[in-house]
Amino acid sequence: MRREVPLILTAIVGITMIIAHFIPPLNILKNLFEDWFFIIAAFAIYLGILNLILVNGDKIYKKQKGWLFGAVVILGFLVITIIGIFFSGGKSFQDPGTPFYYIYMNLYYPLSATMFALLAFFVASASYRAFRARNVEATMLLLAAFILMLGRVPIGEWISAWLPEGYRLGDAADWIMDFPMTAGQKAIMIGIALGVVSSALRVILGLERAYSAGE
Amino acid sequence: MNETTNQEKKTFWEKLLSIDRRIIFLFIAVAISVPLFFKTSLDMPVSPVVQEVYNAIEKLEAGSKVLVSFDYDPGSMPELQPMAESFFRHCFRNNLKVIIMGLWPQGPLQANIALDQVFKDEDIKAKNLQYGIDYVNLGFTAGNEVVIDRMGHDFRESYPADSRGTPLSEIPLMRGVRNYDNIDLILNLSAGYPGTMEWVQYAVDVFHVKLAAGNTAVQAPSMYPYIQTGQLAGVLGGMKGGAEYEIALKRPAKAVSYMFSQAIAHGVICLFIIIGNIAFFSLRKKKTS
Amino acid sequence: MSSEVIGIWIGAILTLGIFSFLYKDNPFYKFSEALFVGISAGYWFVVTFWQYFVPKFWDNLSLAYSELLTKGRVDYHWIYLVGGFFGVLMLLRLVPKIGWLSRWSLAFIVGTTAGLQFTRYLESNGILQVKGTIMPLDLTYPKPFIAHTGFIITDILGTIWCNLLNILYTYSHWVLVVGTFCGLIYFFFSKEHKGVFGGAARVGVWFLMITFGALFGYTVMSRMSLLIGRMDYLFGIWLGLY
Amino acid sequence: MKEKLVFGNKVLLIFFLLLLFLFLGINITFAQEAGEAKASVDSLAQAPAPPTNVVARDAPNDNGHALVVTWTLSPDDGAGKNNVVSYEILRSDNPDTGFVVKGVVALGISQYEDKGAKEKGDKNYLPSHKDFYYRVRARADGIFSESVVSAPAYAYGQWFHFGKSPIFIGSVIFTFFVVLFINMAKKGKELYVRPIAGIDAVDEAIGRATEMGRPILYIVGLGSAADLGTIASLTILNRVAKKVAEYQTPILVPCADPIVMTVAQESVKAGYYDAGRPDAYKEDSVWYITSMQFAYVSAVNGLMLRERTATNIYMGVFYAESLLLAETGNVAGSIQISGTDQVAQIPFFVAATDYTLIGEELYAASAYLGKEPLLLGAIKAQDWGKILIMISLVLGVLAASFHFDFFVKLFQVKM
Repeated sequence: MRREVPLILTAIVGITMIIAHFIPPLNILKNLFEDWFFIIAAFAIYLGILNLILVNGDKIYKKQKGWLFGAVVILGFLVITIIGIFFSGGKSFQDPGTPFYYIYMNLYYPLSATMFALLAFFVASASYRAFRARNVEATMLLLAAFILMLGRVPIGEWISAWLPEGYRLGDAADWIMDFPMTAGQKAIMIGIALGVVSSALRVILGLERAYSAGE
Repeated sequence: MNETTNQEKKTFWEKLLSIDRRIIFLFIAVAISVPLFFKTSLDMPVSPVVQEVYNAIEKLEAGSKVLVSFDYDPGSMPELQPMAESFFRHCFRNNLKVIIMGLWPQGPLQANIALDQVFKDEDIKAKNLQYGIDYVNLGFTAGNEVVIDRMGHDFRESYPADSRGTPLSEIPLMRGVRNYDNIDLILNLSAGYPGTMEWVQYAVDVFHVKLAAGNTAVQAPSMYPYIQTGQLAGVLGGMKGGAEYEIALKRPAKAVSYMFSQAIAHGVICLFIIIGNIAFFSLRKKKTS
Repeated sequence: MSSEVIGIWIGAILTLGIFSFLYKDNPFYKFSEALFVGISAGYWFVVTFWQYFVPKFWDNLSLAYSELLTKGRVDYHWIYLVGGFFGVLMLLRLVPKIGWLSRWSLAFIVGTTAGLQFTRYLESNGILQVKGTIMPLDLTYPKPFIAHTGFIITDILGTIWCNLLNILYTYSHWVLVVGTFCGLIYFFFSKEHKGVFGGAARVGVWFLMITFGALFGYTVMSRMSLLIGRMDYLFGIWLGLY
Repeated sequence: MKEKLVFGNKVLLIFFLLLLFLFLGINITFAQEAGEAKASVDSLAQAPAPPTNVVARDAPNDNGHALVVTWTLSPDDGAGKNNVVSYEILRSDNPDTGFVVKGVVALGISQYEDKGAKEKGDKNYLPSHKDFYYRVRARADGIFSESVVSAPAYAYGQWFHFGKSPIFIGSVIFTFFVVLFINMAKKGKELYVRPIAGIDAVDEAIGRATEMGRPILYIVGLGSAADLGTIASLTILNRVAKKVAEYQTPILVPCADPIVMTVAQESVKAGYYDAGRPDAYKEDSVWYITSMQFAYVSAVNGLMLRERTATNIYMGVFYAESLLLAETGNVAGSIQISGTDQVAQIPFFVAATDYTLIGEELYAASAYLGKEPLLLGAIKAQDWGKILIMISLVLGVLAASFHFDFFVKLFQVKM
């Protein structure tokens, strides 16, 4: 029961999904399974939350280094959850004017957008370190990035204005995107397709079972 | 990186190669922020699709009614907010009447933020615009394209009252407005669904009203077919489209200075890459000799 | 102070908290991080509750239940109980003795994933990509304004650049096909990269490198506009400096 | 580990072959190639003649929620007044009123598939077995004319989607390869797989962490259990956990999805079990942070600097956070190995980490790290798939260059 049921279940569900792709009336199963997946995920989130509270609660209880920050985590979680579930108008909890929306706009959104914006700095430091013409490969990387970066802002227009139309930096950038970039991307995508398909078959055949090994 | 064993004897080039990343960060922060303070006018050619949007508004006579639909949320603010401000500036400058609405819940709030900005302009302040007479904010109504469809019969089916709760019949600006027949132009700012595509299909195709739009850079290219068929007057695509519009309007504002930040930042990164390579090669030359 | 102004101040302070990480890890960042983690976990919990649990599970079952009560018939919506059953099995992990039952749910999820992605990837990443590459080799670059066919002369650097581009424009589709082919050879695992085969793989690596460089450069613009948005928030909306 | 297939290979093969025969017995119809679009030279402010002969019928190969509309082109399309720019397709359930535009096609095209949704609440719901009427508009610049209303038609479902036959054939061939090579491996045939730099580096990096006495950080990525990239990553985690258990180095696995966390716990536990040290497994080495992208990153970034991890391994599905993680790891001076199937993120990993598994290499790694013959068989199958694709690529390009269009049509997939 412990080993066999999961393997058989995986195989049956997997094969059904493949067949459903070719047999239109079975499409309804696909949607149903997806809905079930969401339901499972909605239950599973309790596992995550419990884990979060245990890890941070442990910190506070043992007065570990940084336990105060653990308290902030739990407090932040509780406040927004209680507000979101009970005091923000049910399903329309995300509407403007609800307390949930206020927290979203003035706490969550600035934090998230700023974290995202850090990328602008990291893009700069990473390109300074990585884009050096060490060998042919690195030079190709460098040149492509350089042309694309300049070709998409007015600077590219200025410094290549002396060239005839159709041969400026912006045009070279367009050509790189349309041909060599597309070629490389296609090779990667086809490779990924084969990798995914073979992994999927390994899962269905019960060869890949990190999720149910042990004991 | 640890090619030099002796820390003190680092040459200039070696120091440059292992430069503290915080110095790069500082350069980027400066490159992005400083241009924001200078309302620099950066000259860019205005592309035809942008010029068409400008012409659509410019052609309207004073007193014409323009419906502006705000279909985005704060996530697209850097791209669409400058366009919203330019639209308002253009309309108010030409003495057009503006009706604001939103198919996205946060949209009408974005409109208020834009209005606050625009009212700081001296020439617009001087006009002493009145809520309810020169502009009105209808707010958000749920229902996506169904809202567009119903408004084709009567605005009141979707909006019995404005965002402040005043019935439309009591608002002077709305007295002469029944449906799209009384609207001279629709402007749409969109970051996805529902957005420009729905306005084309449910308002333009069915009720034959004129439409122009501002879109995120990702979305704009998919609007080009509609421009070709004339269902859409024109489209502003992303920060660059917004900047070009400001130039067409001869009122360079946020998008142009944003574009300036953008260009300077790209330049700084490229400069760093060049410096890094010079350092790398001079060091290698020294090693081989 | 209105709640709006307070909100802007909170947002600005938290923004600075995250930015302070660029200098180094510090208590201000740690606080922002902890708050962020707590709020986001709660945010996700609330969203999951109202957008998945309630509409997909609760609403469907209450519909089935009311059908049963009012009309006395067994509605197909009861089928959502199966999803709930798997969900409950998942939670059984917390009970050590029967925790292994949660593997049934995992097996269901993994099986669905494998089956769905098998055909999806074969279609969109495999067959359709091959189809898109099959084109006559003599097609030239479709941009209408590339009218020059002969040798273009501007100055030394310009002449080299323009004529190099001209050659590339002419052989655009060769580039596409050769690039895809050599790229695939790079991913070939059964043979060591030596000789002619190794040479082709090397060309494949060049194409991959151009791809990575181009994608990197292409994304820089949108990353910068994010930072512009934040800086504008700090200087324009919060401090009102311009 | 004892390898036993749940379904005998043969059963699976026979099953697919049966389906193939079933399908080959019926003629294949290919989608009509869309006519070449021509730009209108001059548009006059005169309405074009309307399209005629509008016919609606059920769309083949679907679940019964789509109709196909065909018409005869307007005489002014490419000829006559030559001012048609597009056609608009309007639908109603009433022949007299309520026509709404459902789609637009370019000039020269005389067919449109009106794909509806099958869920009742959907804005685009198109019920089966219900009559619909169509009109087609020829649109010129700012002016149009409409056809007469079509006869009613209704949509219904079919049993096999013939438009997807190329994918079906592909599935059968590939399944055959996998089963074949796994069987060969089972019989003990040596299969060669070339060394892959990033994979070999994993061992080294674990060794380094052990020497330095600092922990290893393993990031499964932001994907959910519904991504195969995540599942591949969890398999790699299993192998890494086994080595880590042997070296007795601590491992940290912060997760962004509760289900993935559950599987990761199983995977790490199984690794320790395989290494023969189940008691060394610590429950708190795999934990949940949050599911929201940037909050997760902020926490992991802090973790890297505070725990001073010697080695960071990023495998799985990554989005914009890739560079945020990799650059911070760089500040901390960790050795970094990455692998993802998200094409847009590979460049950032290439730029900021020491080794990167590119796309397919991630999937190969999950088989390669274990060095189990059965899994190596799957890699062989991937290579044979590649050979087939390369052959059809070359043949296809040659055929297209000499204008044998039939070859391109072999890959025609109709949704």
